[in-house]
Amino acid sequence: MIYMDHSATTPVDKRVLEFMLPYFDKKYGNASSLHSMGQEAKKALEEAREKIAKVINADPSEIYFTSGGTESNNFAIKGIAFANKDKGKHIITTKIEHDCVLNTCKWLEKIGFEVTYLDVDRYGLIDSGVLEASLRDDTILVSIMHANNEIGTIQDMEEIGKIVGESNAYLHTDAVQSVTKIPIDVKKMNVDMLSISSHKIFGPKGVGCLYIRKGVKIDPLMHGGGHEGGLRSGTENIAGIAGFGEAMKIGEEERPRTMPRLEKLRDKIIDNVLKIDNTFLNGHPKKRLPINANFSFRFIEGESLVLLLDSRGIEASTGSACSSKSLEPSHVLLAIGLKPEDAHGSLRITLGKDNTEKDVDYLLKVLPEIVSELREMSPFKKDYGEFE
Amino acid sequence: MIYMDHSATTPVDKRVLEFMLPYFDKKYGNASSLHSMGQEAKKALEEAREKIAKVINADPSEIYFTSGGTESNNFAIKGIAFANKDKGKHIITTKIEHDCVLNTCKWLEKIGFEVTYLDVDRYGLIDSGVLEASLRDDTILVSIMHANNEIGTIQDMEEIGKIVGESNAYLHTDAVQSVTKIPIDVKKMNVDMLSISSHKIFGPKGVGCLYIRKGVKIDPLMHGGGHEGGLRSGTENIAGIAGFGEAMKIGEEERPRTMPRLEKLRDKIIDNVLKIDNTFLNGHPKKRLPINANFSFRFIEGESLVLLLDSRGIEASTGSACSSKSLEPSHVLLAIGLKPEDAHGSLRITLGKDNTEKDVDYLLKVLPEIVSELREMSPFKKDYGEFE
Amino acid sequence: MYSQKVIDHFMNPRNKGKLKDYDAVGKVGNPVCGDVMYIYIKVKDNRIEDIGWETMGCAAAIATSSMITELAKGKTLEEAEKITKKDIADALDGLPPIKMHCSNLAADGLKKAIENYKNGVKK
Amino acid sequence: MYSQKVIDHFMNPRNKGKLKDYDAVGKVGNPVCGDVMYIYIKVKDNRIEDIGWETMGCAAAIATSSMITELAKGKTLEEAEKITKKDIADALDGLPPIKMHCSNLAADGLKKAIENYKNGVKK
Ligand SMILES: Cc1ncc(COP(=O)(O)O)c(C=O)c1O
Ligand SMILES: Cc1ncc(COP(=O)(O)O)c(C=O)c1O
Repeated sequence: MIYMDHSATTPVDKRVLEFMLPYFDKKYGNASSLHSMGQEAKKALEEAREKIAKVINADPSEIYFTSGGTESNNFAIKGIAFANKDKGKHIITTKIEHDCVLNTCKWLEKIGFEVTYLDVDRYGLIDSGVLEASLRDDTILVSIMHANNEIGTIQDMEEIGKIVGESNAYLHTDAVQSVTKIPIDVKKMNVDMLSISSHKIFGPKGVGCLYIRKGVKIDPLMHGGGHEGGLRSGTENIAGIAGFGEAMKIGEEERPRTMPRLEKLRDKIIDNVLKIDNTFLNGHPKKRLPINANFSFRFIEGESLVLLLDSRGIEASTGSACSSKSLEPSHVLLAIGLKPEDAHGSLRITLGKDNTEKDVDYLLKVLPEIVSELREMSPFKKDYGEFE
Repeated sequence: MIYMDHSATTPVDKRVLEFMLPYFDKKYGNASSLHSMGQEAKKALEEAREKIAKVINADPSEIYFTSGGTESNNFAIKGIAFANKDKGKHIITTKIEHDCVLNTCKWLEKIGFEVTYLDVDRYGLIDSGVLEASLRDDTILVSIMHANNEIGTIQDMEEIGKIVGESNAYLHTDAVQSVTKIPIDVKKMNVDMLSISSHKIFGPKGVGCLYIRKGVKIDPLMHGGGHEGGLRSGTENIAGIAGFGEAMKIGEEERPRTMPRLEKLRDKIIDNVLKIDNTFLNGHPKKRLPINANFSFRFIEGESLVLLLDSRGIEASTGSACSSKSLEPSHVLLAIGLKPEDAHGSLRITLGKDNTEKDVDYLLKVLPEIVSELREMSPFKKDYGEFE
Repeated sequence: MYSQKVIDHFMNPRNKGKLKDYDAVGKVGNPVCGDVMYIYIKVKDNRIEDIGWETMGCAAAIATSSMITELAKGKTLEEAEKITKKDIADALDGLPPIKMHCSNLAADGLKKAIENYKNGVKK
Repeated sequence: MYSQKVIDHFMNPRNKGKLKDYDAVGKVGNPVCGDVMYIYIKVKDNRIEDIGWETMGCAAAIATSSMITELAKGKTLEEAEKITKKDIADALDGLPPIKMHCSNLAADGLKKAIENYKNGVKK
């Protein structure tokens, strides 16, 4: 199988797995325990913290381990909301955030907070003027994702950091998709919080972290035994955290070699796929993750496309309603102005370090065939006729 | 090293690790993905759910995977609180719950809920009459742990289930310490929610689950992509969950052989340790986990005791302030009426399936020596003199 | 997620394509929802002599399009009209519940085609 | 958590035990907090000729008890009085911050012993 769905998840890198293994059944201590086994676990924990802090230019004490990107985002947003509700109840985010940000915000609205969802342009970029105008005295939090998981669009976080920096609000960014793909520097970005997930960067599933700048006023999401400086309780997943740290280290070290190579492959995909008629690229032509290509093929539906690709040995994903638990097509594709029918016909290809030119060539052979097979079956050939 | 701290955490069983391995780098799909890799992950997920449901006599659809016991308890308590706040704001729990229950309750008090903390007797048992009297029309939740992590005391959950069943409140129990040690049946116990953690039962760290009886009105703790029936979002930790399922299966299958053996070893420990003067057992003499022994040695301090045991090759734990992040001695030992000085001098031994009679004999040789070494250094020999 | 039969009909759809010479067509669904199905029928002696389809949709939509042709071919119009969503799903060894609602349009499409036929509407 | 030196002094404490023949004792701490330290001194020519201790407490408490005996032995009372918590912690290559507050009682114990000595109090 040729796996081209790296924004969904990644395999664990062999070296990472190797690094994790002793922590399952040999160095299995609880990091809170006084005895040697416990102290060894604690050491692994602190080493991982250092590796991760280094990648994003933070202090190790500012890294709080979580169970993944979803928890990090829930923690950041609810944590700020509850801890600062006396200061204000207004939150700003965008219409293209991951569901874990959007649904957290919707829940907060239900219990009395007020949320502004910023529009994006046809490429998925927010308007910094509108952001500035949306900031109010009672705005406690701005949460804007660094790079989008579906269309790969990268926001200008430094500019956003400047604007929010002049307000009273904290700034959070979801960097789940961008870390180890493009450089991250929490100081340059001027962010107060930043979310990372291990399984998107060749680390294990079920681990992630939230960077929290020193001094930020935030409530825990997980109350308990006082782990992670009292901000995130729960026995630490040492094997997972060790693997996460190692994956961050390797990913960042290899970024300068891996990403230009993948970007070239990605560009080859884009150039060739766009030769298929009634096909267009979603997302920004330049400000996009080097691993991401997202297309809409008119007159066909994405689930079918993904399943036929799978049957020919290629794994990818779609923003079609059929692939979502909500039965709605991708909110991101709708937010950049796609008609629902074009959102249904979308395909996301996300490359990873194991993908080769041969993989890409195979994709470029198979994909046009499948698209035309499906179009042959489709009632629509040139337009949606009476439906348009 | 002889590890006797199994209530803190356990190694991953070799068979469990074997079972997990393919899910790191071979079957690494995202269970939400349409393609083969994703569907394979989904299959592993559902198999684990079935294994776990079987152990506690639940339906697989009632098992919600989490990142561990802490999350399960936060989820249960906050989830019920937020979803039912219009029905009432009163919660009942006990003074001997794990910190993740107590601190969740304290946080809820801060944001407007009202919590009753039930006393326990000198053995750690609640009084069912007092529980009954504490139930009010606006009580939305009762959370009482099945077996205590420090002193091993087991509550009569069937009786508690009957009492709470006649009220409007939901009943949650923290079974993190009891599952695979004693039989669990959510129907007999009449509980609405039950928390389990994988790393206490020879499964990996960073995984757990909450059983939620069908029909319970609960808010998610993790909002997001709609995983786990919308109640717990976040990309599923397939390797961890697969391991957790397998650990539950093995643990329950071996329970009838393992637990009587460990109980006998544990009784040998108790019988012999109590021969040391100025030493007493904490917890109930009979209604206690088969793996748990908890002692107080007067005139010495637990951290020193644990570190000296460690230096002789035995890993155990203590309820001394020095071992806690709060600088207070164990709230459980105080709740059963210990004086702080006796709580400081406590030692918890928790056995696991790899412990042998030889291990126990070695402990019984070394422990009295260490206690007397420390007492020799102590200013107190027979009583606390002027301090009493 | 899908039964083997669904996968089979999705991967090897039967009777696909517009009939060259059809008597009526039933058009159901909407591109906005991601599923559109055109069912073409050729009728002779009150029987469905031939049937074809064009479908834009997910695997379930394609498989149900394919399956209805096997169920309907050779049946009288009255028999064919009685084919239900459940009949199609059963013949496919079941469909995921969600797909029962949103992609199982074939029975409706066939009914519409028969109705159009009876009303003498070709397009 | 602890430095090698702390571990060494905890595992092999120096000058432990009550002095058989002491001139004064300083008692600090409280069992309720888990740490109690008795520092015994024998004084000759205004110098600490011998020093011993009895301690109930954590590893840090025991190691600091041990360390102060090395720092104080042979010093004049005036010199010995000046030994601070920080001196002891430094001599042990540092202590965890939390232990600086709660278990580093030895300097206080010694001061109290010297004070008692000067006031002619033995017990
Ligand atoms: C942008 C973004 N944020 C958050 C998440 C959630 O992360 P996790 O899967 O680790 O919960 C994902 C991936 O699903 C993502 O792509
Ligand atoms: C009784 C009890 N509840 C909850 C927990 C928390 O579980 P976890 O360590 O998986 O977060 C523990 C263990 O720490 C426990 O012993």
